[in-house]
Amino acid sequence: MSDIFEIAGRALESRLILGTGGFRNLQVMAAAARESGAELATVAMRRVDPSARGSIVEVLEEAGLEVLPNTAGCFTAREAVTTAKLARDALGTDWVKLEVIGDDRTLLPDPAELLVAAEELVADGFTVLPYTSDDPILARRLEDAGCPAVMPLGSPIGSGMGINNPYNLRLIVEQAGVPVILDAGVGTASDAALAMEAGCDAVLLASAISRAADPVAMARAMRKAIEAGHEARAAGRIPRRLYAQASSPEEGLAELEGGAPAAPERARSGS
Amino acid sequence: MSDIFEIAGRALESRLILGTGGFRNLQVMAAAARESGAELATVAMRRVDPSARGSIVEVLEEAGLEVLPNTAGCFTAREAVTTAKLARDALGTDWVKLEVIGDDRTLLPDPAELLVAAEELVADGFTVLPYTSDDPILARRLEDAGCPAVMPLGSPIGSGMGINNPYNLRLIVEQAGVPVILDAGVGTASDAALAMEAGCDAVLLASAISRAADPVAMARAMRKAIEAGHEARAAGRIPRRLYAQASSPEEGLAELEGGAPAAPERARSGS
Amino acid sequence: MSDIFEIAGRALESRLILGTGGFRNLQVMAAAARESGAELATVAMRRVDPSARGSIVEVLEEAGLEVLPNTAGCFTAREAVTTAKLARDALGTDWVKLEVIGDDRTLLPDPAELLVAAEELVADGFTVLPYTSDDPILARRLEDAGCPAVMPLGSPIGSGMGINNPYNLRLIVEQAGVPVILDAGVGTASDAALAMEAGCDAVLLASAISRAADPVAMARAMRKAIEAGHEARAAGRIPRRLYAQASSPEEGLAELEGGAPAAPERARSGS
Amino acid sequence: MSDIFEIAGRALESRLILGTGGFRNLQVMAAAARESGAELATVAMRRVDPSARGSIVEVLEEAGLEVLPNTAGCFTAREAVTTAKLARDALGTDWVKLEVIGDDRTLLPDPAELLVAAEELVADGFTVLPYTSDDPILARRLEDAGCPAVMPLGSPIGSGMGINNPYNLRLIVEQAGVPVILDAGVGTASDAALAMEAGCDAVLLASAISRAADPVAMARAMRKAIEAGHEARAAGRIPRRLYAQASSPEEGLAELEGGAPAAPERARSGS
Amino acid sequence: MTVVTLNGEQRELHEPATVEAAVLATGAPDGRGVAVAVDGEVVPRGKWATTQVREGQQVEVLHAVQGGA
Amino acid sequence: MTVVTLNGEQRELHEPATVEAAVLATGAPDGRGVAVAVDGEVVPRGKWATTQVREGQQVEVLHAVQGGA
Amino acid sequence: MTVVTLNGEQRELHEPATVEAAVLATGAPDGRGVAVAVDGEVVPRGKWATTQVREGQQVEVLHAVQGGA
Amino acid sequence: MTVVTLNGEQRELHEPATVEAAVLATGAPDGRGVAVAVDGEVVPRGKWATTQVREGQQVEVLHAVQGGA
Repeated sequence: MSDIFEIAGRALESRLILGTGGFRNLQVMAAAARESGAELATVAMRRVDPSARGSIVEVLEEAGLEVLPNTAGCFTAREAVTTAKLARDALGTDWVKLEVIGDDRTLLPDPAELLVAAEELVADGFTVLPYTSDDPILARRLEDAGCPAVMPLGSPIGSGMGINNPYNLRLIVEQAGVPVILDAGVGTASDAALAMEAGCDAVLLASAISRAADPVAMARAMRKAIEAGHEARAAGRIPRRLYAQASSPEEGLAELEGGAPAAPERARSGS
Repeated sequence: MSDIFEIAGRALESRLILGTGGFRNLQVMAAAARESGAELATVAMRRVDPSARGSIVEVLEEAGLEVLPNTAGCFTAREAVTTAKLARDALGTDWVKLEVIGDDRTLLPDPAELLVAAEELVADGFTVLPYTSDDPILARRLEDAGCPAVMPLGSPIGSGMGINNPYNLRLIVEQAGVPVILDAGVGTASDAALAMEAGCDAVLLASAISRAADPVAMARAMRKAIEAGHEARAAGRIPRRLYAQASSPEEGLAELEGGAPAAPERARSGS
Repeated sequence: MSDIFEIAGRALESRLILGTGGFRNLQVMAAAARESGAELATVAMRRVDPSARGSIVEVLEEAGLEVLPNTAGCFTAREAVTTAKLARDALGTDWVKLEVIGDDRTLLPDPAELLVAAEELVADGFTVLPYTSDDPILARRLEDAGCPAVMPLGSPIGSGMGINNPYNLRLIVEQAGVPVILDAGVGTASDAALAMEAGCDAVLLASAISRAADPVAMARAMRKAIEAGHEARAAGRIPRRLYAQASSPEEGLAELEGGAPAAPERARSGS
Repeated sequence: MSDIFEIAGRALESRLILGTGGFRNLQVMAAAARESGAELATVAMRRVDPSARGSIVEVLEEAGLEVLPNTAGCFTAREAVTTAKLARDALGTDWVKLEVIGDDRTLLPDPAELLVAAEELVADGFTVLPYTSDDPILARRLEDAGCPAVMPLGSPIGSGMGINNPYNLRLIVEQAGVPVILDAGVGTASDAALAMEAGCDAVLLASAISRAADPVAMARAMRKAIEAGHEARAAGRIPRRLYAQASSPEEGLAELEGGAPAAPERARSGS
Repeated sequence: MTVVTLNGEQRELHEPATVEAAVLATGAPDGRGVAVAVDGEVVPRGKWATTQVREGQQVEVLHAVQGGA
Repeated sequence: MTVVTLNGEQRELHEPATVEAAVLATGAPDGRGVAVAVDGEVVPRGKWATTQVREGQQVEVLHAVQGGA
Repeated sequence: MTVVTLNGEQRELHEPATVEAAVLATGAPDGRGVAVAVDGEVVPRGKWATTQVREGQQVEVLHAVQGGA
Repeated sequence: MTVVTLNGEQRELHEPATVEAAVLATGAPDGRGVAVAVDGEVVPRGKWATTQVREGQQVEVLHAVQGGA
């Protein structure tokens, strides 16, 4: 966890990346985006719908965010690769958040298809940010394949369960030579703080903000939580200890019993 | 959890209360106190030491904090009651953070002695803020005894284990008619956020800040974490769901296989 | 955790104590009691109901269990003390499982009333087995008061949440000079095994067996789980380690690549 | 979880599979094997060592266990496939416990290499039991590839951390059309019970038994724990409920206060 | 006639209104496994026959039932 | 006339049936922010005007929308 | 001379041995922020000058310090 | 003489340098429970006697041992 957060040589001020799924409308999305302080927001590629009002790209750019296309909805390497190329052509960016889903109930990534897609896209010059499971080996294989960051999940997309396996996340952070961005599963502020304390470089948030009762207020809370977790890790937390550590001086204690009864002696004798 | 935080009719801006134990010196304490935004700081009563340099009361007042005496180090109701009276005479306040410790290894409170001391002090006109276990029944008895707030522990003082029994904390918050202030056990930012998300009105922090590698940075992180947790609760978090909820539209998905192979069908079929 | 399990000088073979609440009828209770291997079963004291068929005392004795009266339903020390005396007169035993409840929604014990009742009953010659919270200080006070065993809860009666605060249970076991019997909260077999691994001397089970879909089968499962947990503690479990420990010999590994590709080297290099 | 446990049409009485790594010697291994009730024991393939005394195959067969070769120590699909073929030639069995390790510090499986090896070996007529991560998608791909069982880990081999991600294990069990065998990570009896309660069909145990202070006693404890967890699941555990459920009758409560004081009323009023 | 509250209900006891009479009035087959409290005080089995219950007293006659953890 | 599957629907395109014509047929105001795949292969913007679509081909015209984590 | 236990140490106080004298003896610059207990009973600031301490009494002079949660 | 790498060590095999000779050279009492790979390819038991090993080949002779989960 360094204090400059860079992906593929590009420095980012904010450690919160916004997913745009789930917002009631573009206005709420824009307000939450501003409050969150995010600089990047993911978008999906779908069929042109003439009836749709407003361009998400313009709305995000007005709010000062850059667009990061994803391959949400793809179930094979082939679909994902084609979607990434379409996004590049449509949006003029070779960055892509790569998703290759293995199951439509859990939306968990398909490890083998994901790795194939990552290799193909890297070879084609893309900057590939893969949405991956919390498997430390898969994360390393993706880094080996040339991904400039890895995006392990905490728990399934939209589940709000938080980080189901902090141990795996810790292993990924320990071994990673590239930024680790927690993606999916965050439910509330403490989950985001926890991810940063575990050493993640950033957190991607969609449903946790967009589906909150008050998305704008939650965006602000998440921004603070991510800063808090990041700063707390840097500040050096106290160790966990099995027993208490008095935070009051033992010396200078007054004798106020006027003849100490058995009780306090027994108490002090401890176990 | 209301958005005005009042104890005994006194409104407080900050939901962080600072414990002063464990700071290297008064200068670091003052700097952390300012960064934390706290308005109240606890102090202990000890024998006068002529060699001691600087008055903690003056230093805290310069930093804009008010002093809240505690009864740290007391093992019986009698010791605690006398200490509270001495603090009132020395500091001119009838507020007291009541601690009656039952064991010097865990520094856990003694439930029976605590209740006796609280009743005596309330009868004597004190504003009693009791440091209590996470036992919901004891918390209610203390409220019944006239305490204008209850201060349950997350885990032993200085242990940094966080909140060992979130269920009990939840019961205390549900039933309490007075503010609930998490006291003791917090190790890092996410613990503080979690306490606020659980519905606590405030968090008291001593070792987590004072013994951090960088107390001033940790004070800032904790301030943000407490705000984040409080705002996240108010913002209405998403529910925990067992399975994923797609945050991308299912409609408008392109057909990009050019003849779908078995793989995606199998995948989509789910389990 | 010694291998002889004695309460007040009385040796017990079985480390499972049966609570009789919640069984559909006395026949199911008797069958489950036999399967559980329990030697003691708790009973409650209630108003004589002429319409009631069968005597629980006779049924339990036929099944080879001895009756242990409890004070379930008592909310004050006075009620509990009187109930204990009535049980002694009715059943001819001075053993009592002491319950003094503080709240009818959680059925959590009232610490102060419990301590008062325990002291009174011990003074009156009772063998008092107190149902207590998981507060280590209260557990010690009860031992100090002369209770020959303490019965901390894992979680509220009938909640099936298991052990909410393993840390407190561990403290209680470490410090206790008398047997520790986990009481309340167990939901399934692993909870009971966990309690024994934590060093409890026995487990009291009521709802977990009586309200299971198949109480007799659950009784058998619980019996095995308690033995398993107790034996596992005695057998000396392996330590938790952060990384893997190969259980296969590193020497004698064959070279089967016939020219090792990059992959395994990379893999072996670890992180 | 059916009550007949079959792998590839072969019925097994015992739901405990023994790993042979880590035993002090073959005698201890044989004694623990007998006590465990296991019918299958895994063995590794290593270079012939003339100095070695005793044949593990004969010792296991005398103890009534059948040998299941594994590919422990293999880091690539190629190594694993060759090792499986050597085992078939040496031991005359086409069953293999497939391990393809991705990292020598965590010994976690390599998802892509594992899948490739499984497909090759299935095509070659092997009965492939793959040691896999707790990734539900990978588990399904292995089943789709023709594996007659899947063996997800609880946590790294020999770590004794238990089941790090019960949620993933649950997903695997829900979706699996083949037996699920928990492999690796178990530390003590309750971990094994938990795995069975989660719906696993069996548990493979090596270090948890072989490296325990008393392997034979631990083997017995594990046998009971696995039966307990399996029977508890079948018996239908009580649901987890947020509040207590009285297990004593509310009717027939005596009035013993002789004039009820405030206390019990307050208590009964609940929160 | 003495009117008492017997296990929560108003009941008339014929003279002599002893605890023993009260126990029988509850329909308890015999006294085995039963205990009695009058106004919250236990009356030991040995004193049932000789202890009078007075008008308006609260008599509780209890026995063991399934219940409790 | 060339009949193609345009964004999942049967559509007739007048000659010359170019990708450009297909894009216009979707009602996309102009081509900005839009990309096209024919039978799963991307047709870069620069080739829209000169690329013919043949009878029965599958034409997908996509743009960015809210979605995904 | 009166010998008392002042903050845990044997100390001689010159007559008149008042609480005020004891406070000064501790070296507390002035009385601000200080409180006193004699044999476990608080002696309010207002009574320091007029309260005598007797031979062998336990005098505690306290002030606020860093400490406690 | 044929020099091979037998279970990781340089070894000279007398002619005829068969797999069978290599197995014996490892000191495996008899072939039971043993399998052989030459340059990463399995040589089935049935072909040991008739399969020559060539200069510099890598011969692995394995058997089952305690190990693995």
